[in-house]
Amino acid sequence: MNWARDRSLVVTASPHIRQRDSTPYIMWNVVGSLVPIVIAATWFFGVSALLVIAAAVAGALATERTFGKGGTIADGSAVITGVLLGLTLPAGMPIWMAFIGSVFAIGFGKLIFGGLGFNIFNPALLGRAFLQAAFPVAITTWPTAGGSWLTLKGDNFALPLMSPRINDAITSATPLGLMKFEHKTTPLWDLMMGTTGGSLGETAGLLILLCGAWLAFRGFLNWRIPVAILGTVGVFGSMLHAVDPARYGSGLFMVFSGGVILGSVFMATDMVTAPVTNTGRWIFGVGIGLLVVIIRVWGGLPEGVMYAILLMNALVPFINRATQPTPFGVQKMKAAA
Amino acid sequence: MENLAWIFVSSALVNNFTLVLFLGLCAFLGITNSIATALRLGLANLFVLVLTAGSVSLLNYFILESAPFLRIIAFIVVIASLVQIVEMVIKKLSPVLFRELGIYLPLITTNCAILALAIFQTNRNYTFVEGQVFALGAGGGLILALTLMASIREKLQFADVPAIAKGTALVLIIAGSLSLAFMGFAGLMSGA
Amino acid sequence: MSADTTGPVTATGEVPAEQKPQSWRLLVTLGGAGALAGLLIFLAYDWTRPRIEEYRSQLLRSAIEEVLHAPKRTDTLYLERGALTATPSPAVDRAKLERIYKGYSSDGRVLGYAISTSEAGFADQIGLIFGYDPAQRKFLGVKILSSKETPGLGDKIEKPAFVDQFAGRLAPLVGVKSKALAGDANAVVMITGATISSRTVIREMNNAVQRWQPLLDKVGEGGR
Amino acid sequence: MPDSLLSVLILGGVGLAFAIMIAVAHSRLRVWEDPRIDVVAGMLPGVNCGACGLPGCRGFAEKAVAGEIQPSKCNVLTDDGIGAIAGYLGVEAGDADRRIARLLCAGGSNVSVRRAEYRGLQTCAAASTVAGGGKGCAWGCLGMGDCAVACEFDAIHMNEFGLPVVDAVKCTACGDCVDACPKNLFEILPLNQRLLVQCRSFLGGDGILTECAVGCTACGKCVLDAPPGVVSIASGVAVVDPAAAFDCDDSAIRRCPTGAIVWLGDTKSTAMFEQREVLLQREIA
Amino acid sequence: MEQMHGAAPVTSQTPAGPSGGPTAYQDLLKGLWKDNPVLVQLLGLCPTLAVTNSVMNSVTMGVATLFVLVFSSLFVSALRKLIPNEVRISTYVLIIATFVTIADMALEALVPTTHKALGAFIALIVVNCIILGRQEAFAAKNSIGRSVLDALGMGAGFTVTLLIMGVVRETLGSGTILGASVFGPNFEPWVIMVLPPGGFLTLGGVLLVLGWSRERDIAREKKRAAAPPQNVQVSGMRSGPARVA
Amino acid sequence: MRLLRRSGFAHGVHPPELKELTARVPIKRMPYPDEVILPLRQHAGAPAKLVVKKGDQVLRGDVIAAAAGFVSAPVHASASGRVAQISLWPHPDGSMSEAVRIVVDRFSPQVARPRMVPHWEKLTPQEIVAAVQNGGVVGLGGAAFPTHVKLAPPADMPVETIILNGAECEPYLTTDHRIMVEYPQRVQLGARIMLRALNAKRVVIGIERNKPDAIEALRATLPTDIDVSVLPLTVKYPQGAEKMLIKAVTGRQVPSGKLPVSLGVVVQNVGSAASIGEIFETGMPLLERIVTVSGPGVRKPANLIVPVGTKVGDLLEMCGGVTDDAEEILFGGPMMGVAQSNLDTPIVKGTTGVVVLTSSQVPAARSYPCIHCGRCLDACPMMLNPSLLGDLARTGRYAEMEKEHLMDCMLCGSCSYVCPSNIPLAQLFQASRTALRRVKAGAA
Ligand SMILES: Cc1cc2nc3c(=O)[nH]c(=O)nc-3n(C[C@H](O)[C@H](O)[C@H](O)COP(=O)(O)O)c2cc1C
Ligand SMILES: Cc1cc2nc3c(=O)[nH]c(=O)nc-3n(C[C@H](O)[C@H](O)[C@H](O)COP(=O)(O)O)c2cc1C
Ligand SMILES: Cc1cc2nc3c(=O)[nH]c(=O)nc-3n(C[C@H](O)[C@H](O)[C@H](O)COP(=O)(O)O)c2cc1C
Ligand SMILES: Cc1cc2nc3c(=O)[nH]c(=O)nc-3n(C[C@H](O)[C@H](O)[C@H](O)CO)c2cc1C
Ligand code: SF4
Ligand code: SF4
Ligand code: SF4
Ligand code: SF4
Ligand code: FES
Repeated sequence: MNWARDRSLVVTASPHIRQRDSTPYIMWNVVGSLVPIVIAATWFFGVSALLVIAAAVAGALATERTFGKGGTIADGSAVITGVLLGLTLPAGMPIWMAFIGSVFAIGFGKLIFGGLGFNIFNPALLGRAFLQAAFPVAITTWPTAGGSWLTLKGDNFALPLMSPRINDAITSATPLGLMKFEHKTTPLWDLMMGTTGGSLGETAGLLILLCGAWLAFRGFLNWRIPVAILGTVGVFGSMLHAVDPARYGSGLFMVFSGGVILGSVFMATDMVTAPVTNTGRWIFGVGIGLLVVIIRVWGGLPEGVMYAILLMNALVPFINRATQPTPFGVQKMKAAA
Repeated sequence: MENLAWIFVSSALVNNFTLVLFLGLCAFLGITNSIATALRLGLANLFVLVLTAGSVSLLNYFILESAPFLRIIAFIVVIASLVQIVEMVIKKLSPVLFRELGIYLPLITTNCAILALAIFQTNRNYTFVEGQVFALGAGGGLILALTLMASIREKLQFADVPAIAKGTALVLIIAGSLSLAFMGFAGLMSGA
Repeated sequence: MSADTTGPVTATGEVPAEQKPQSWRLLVTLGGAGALAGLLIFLAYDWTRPRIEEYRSQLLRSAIEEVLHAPKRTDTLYLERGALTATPSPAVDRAKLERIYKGYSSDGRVLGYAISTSEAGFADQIGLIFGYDPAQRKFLGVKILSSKETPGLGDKIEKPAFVDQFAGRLAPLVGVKSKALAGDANAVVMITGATISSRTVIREMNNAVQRWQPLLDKVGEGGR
Repeated sequence: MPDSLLSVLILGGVGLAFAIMIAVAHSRLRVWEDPRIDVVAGMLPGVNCGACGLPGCRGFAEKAVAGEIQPSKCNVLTDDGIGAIAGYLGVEAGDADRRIARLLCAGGSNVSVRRAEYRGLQTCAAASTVAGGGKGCAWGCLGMGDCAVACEFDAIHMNEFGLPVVDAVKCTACGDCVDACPKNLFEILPLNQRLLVQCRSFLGGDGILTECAVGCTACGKCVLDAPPGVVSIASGVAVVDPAAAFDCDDSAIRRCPTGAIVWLGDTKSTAMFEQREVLLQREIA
Repeated sequence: MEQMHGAAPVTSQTPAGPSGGPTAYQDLLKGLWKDNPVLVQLLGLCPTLAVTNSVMNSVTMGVATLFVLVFSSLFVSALRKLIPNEVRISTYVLIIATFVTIADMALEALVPTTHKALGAFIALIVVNCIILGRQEAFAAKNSIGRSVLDALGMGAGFTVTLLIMGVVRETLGSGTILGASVFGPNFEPWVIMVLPPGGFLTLGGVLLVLGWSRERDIAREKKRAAAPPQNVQVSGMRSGPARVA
Repeated sequence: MRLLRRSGFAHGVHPPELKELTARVPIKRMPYPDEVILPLRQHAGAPAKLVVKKGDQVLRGDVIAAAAGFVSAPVHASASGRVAQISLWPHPDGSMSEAVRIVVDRFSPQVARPRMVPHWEKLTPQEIVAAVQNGGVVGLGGAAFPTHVKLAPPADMPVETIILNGAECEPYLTTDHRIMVEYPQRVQLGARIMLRALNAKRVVIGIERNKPDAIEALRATLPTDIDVSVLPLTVKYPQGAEKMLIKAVTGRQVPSGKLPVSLGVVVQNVGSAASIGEIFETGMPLLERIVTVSGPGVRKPANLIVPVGTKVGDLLEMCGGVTDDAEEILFGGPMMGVAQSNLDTPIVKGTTGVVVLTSSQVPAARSYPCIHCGRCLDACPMMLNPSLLGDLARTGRYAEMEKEHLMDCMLCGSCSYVCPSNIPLAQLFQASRTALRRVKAGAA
């Protein structure tokens, strides 16, 4: 036998072949699909967008590296957290706040649970919820899109721990704020194309849907969740609109305004914090959709996607339990017995 | 009617006793290892809350009017006796129910949520009906918080939690996260 | 854990018998403790009562003074069977009646009324008292008595920048977001980032006016 | 001062009512439980290891108070603790036949070979599903420490040759390692049994020596040297009979060609370590 | 209420002092750190989280609790021989509630604004597990002197913990300590620290720091024990010479 | 086929087929090796009882170990020679197992003792079953369950349908494929005999659609007097698993914890059927089997007739040896095959193939925590929740795993195959089952 003498036989467990997708591969693909959205954000909000996102990513990576198990940066999940957190912030956010937000996101949202895979809440959203509760004014100061590429959209370079200077002239209300407090709608086309106020990544609805479709096609995200969320928001919104068109925006307005699309495509689909079963995913999506509309319509805040997803995240262990699949050959037995 | 609805939503979600008002934390942090236990404890709590609200309404109306300074002591005594009576009655009437709920009843005496309910109810001059709705909402909120925490902790048994965070630190941080998420309910039904 | 085993342990060989509690001892202990507690509490109450009541009435008085701009004298009007009266029938307990306060200037002119109200805001009920002149439908001032709104945001409704706007505004109030409209006689500029709290204050005052205006009108007709 | 009187009356009354209720409750509803159970439960270690075969420490306390079990049956308690409980209850402590987990393999990485490189999950349970973990000896220790992880008392540590070493002081003989080891290499034995065959290879004969230098070849010399009945050969490996071995001397190990049978130097120490030292010296020589 | 037996088993027996009996010094000091009621025994968490959004509130609450604890302990240990076992807890509750009521009224008379900020939590001292726990575990079994010392220690430990929480939360949440600015006028307060989540997160953070120092100590201890460093996970990979037949 | 629904089965995975290497390579006979190793345990059930001793001279086809009871099978000498050693020997399952080593006579003509060819048409079902057992036939599909046991169901469980398993869903393997292409008659004969032994109504031969030539060959030889049909199956792993196949053919699910006979179905591998056919054609017991030797690590992949007991090293030698980067040797396909640590391990009756993988193919050992992507749930043909089971296994909660139907898992490996975090789920489950058994035994 010509077995090379210097080489040891290797033994591994079956199966001995694996399909190609690995966890880092999936994560980096998601990062890739976020690139167009980052570019769009830069297009609308100029260099401020890049600054905020970069600060968030830097915070995420620094935390992962300092407190993580080691070597976990390469799996790409921290980058996603950073980019997504950045995309949910307004362009004028001081970068020190963005940095702190993602330190919290990774530290308290992920590593404290044991790192990738074990967290209960979506880290990026937890980071944003932290920022929203910590700096409620800064995070609801929405600069208008457009203007010169190089002008900052706010006091991005405010000194760490110090208040940003707020320039009222370049801020505007978001479509949802206008709707909630002044009962004014924004043209749908503007919403789809992203030429409205809002957080960096949420404005260009169509582009996000496109990126999401690509990811779903490659099997990296589960299409059921966004479909359930968008469907529920659309239907529930339309129903309310039918009741009182002056008070409530149309279903499409509901879907395309605010963070619903970004949240449903990129955040509710984070598999770590979403149910594992398909039935569970439908329930999860519908739950988020209902909560979004409830918070928007009856709550104190103009936007509720973040809270809706976090609340449903908390319910995921429950949903998973309730939607356990029935094993092959088990139902038959029960029927017979 | 709207007022009742607001009282309910406010006490269950917006001003959730556990996650927003920090009441009943001992049980929340201590007895949420399994969903079944948490649910039972929550139900026992709800039961005692409703009874307390009722008795406090009566107490306020008949006795404390004339001696408001005896409030705290009267409430705590009422709660303690109530819990004992309930325990005995359940034991007599339904041993099965007692086995399910009974062991949690004594814990409730030292649960500050109950006393707080009595005090809030009094400070806000709730009527009997409002008091009942308030108790239902508060109890519902407790059940919600307890079971959510329990289901999360069941899942966390699989997690590779770093040694420094094991135990109460992690539970507190989860509670903080839940509390953050519950901020989404702020202003719910305030009519703005 | 071995510490547990080294603790004080009484070596009792025999099985302790079940003891029946002696009922009279229980009764005496608890009854006695209760009586003692009652006494102690009462003593403390008696000692603190003047200061507490002083403080409470001081609080109310200063609030009324603030919203009615230092009246010379105030009357309390009670709401009894759908009408306001300064002298409710002695049969009912005054403490249970709703009331508003009527303020007079040094020359005996009626300055206006101080009305308190409370409604749900962003976090919880916002309680406030405001001064109001029903004849001119004009607000005289407002003071927030209780609120749990977010520190740094909603609690700005207690700050002068917000509260001071109300003096001189006419009912019904309208909340506006931009300072440009601030000149309007009905307009109150809301606080950025605390729209809901601001709105609640405005709405509360409008609702209260709506409720009390007819009653006050009657008082005005008969009583002035 | 009517208010003061009222206050005294109300609270006195409430106290009375409360007392009556409790008195009634006590006479009607209370289930009596021997208070000594709580005391004994408090004196037990409270680790609920189950090594005593009872459901938790409280179960042990109940039995102990009822006189159905001797305090020394708790393997975790120190001698002082056993004495304290026995003294409290006024019963015999019982003879402390302390037991300990012993590893029946000495094939560390220094003396045994690996036939193939196992790649994958580094646990013995997982590795043993794949070609027996790739180790030359199919019965030997895989060295990935499932037993050390399973031990709740921190009594097992892996030594530098990938063999678990049992800390005789910490080991409570709870049996978790016995359950954990996929190769069945642990056995709970009396602490005072000093003769031990540290090999589970059933191969028999010198064939095993190509896989492991300290394997038992079933040559039978120990059977001859030991007092009759202490050692026997069964299915290709020597076994010691614990019932017969507790008072024998170390004659059995003298002529063992591989050192598979060992004499534990001191019942309290971790003897396997020393044994390996001896063996290495022998190999070098 | 029998559960209280189990509430503080750790401290029910006092470690013996050098002279055989525990020293007064130990009775007093154990509550501050070693058996800190909040950080170690995890008792009385509700007030620890609820009222610590400013230093003033924390201190007031701590002192009020200390007051109740000391006087309850005093009475309970003085009366411990007289109280029948069956109504033990009820009597304790009565005693505690009395002092809570007194504290409540005294605070309202002396510091009305802080009293208002603390809201119902002064009244809730009644159900603070620390107090009942100390009565059961200590005052009911020990002399008056020792009980008072113990109560002082535990109360101080509670107050110190509240103070830590209060300082952290007020500094970050309002940029002040006792109302005095720390970072200057331009500081952007972290509103979350004075909101409910901030309470949970701050205590979680404090426990994390404790956990970290504990783990570090354990690691040092291990190093000192000089056992051959063994990585269980890796040891399996060390393969001997592979042989192929 | 008329009455049968064809609904396939849910979930499953699509690994690359990789059968091109040998799919068209005709079966060849391999020369006798120098020695053969015959373990006494080559089948499920009781190990066979030794009837020879060291030094005995045996002829090809002689019984060297007899069946030990009904659920057992005899072992025959696969070559003439001398019994040189009886001892523990490495077994394909990784353990050491009692085996007989026969040194093959160099110049022996390898003829068997003359024996009578039984005429199956004259035999009663019982006699057929006995003849099959005496022939040493065991399931050649991998599990090596004694075939005759499945031909003798309990009286209260009549068998209606016999399914011949020609799915061969494992990548690389072409054993059954070549048998169906080259020996269709023998398969048909086996089917006929089984039909008679079981007094069943019909035989369905299930073949994955990626083997059109096999479907063609069997269709061309279909008998007309009995109900035998060929059913093309979706190409999907694990189509060949018994329960999945039954679901695909009959549309019914074998109840959890029950055997297929409870549905009146028996599944036999096509190779097993061909072996039965061979017994009644030539009178020879199962002495050799067809083995696919494939994979990128093999120089000359082939389908070979291999004497049972041939050492894998010798077999690989026959196929031109292995490449320089060969790293891992599997018995069976890459999905369920078992890695071997010893080149002396013998080919046994249940060895369907030998696959040699190279270093570039051996999967990376690094695994990540479960990210709860749910792919394993979508892959598991048994509709289990491997993600949860994996978590439970990692934390050693075996009793809970049992409640989550650990025992229903057939260790097909679909979940491990799809897991992006590369968690060795199936391996965990296998280890957990052993541990569970150990804990239970300890408790008892
Ligand atoms: C942590 C936090 C606290 C808040 N507190 C208040 C509050 O006290 N009062 C209020 O009206 N809105 C509060 N809000 C609501 C938001 O600031 C909301 O966006 C705002 O009311 C809308 O006003 P705008 O249209 O001026 O942005 C809070 C929001 C957050 C996240
Ligand atoms: C009557 C009868 C009894 C059987 N008994 C068993 C048995 O006890 N255990 C077993 O594993 N298989 C038994 N089988 C065979 C199984 O049905 C199945 O074919 C065998 O487990 C191999 O399947 P596999 O390769 O898919 O694992 C029996 C079959 C029949 C017809
Ligand atoms: C995952 C899995 C895949 C299988 N694939 C096949 C297969 O492709 N061909 C086959 O004949 N048996 C396969 N089997 C074995 C069958 O389940 C069953 O045991 C066999 O068809 C029964 O026939 P036998 O006893 O004649 O081997 C597979 C089993 C499992 C668990
Ligand atoms: C489709 C998809 C969506 C993701 N969405 C998020 C997200 O919203 N927030 C986040 O922090 N990480 C997200 N991640 C990354 C990763 O799952 C996350 O960091 C884990 O929650 C960390 O355990 C996403 C990953 C994928 C594949
Ligand atoms: S004794 Fe057993 S469990 Fe322990 S390392 Fe060795 S093989 Fe693993
Ligand atoms: S031969 Fe014996 S000592 Fe050596 S590895 Fe095998 S079982 Fe262990
Ligand atoms: S190995 Fe088991 S759990 Fe995994 S897919 Fe196959 S049957 Fe399902
Ligand atoms: S496929 Fe792997 S990562 Fe995905 S849920 Fe299953 S075990 Fe977890
Ligand atoms: S202090 Fe609130 S429940 Fe214990």
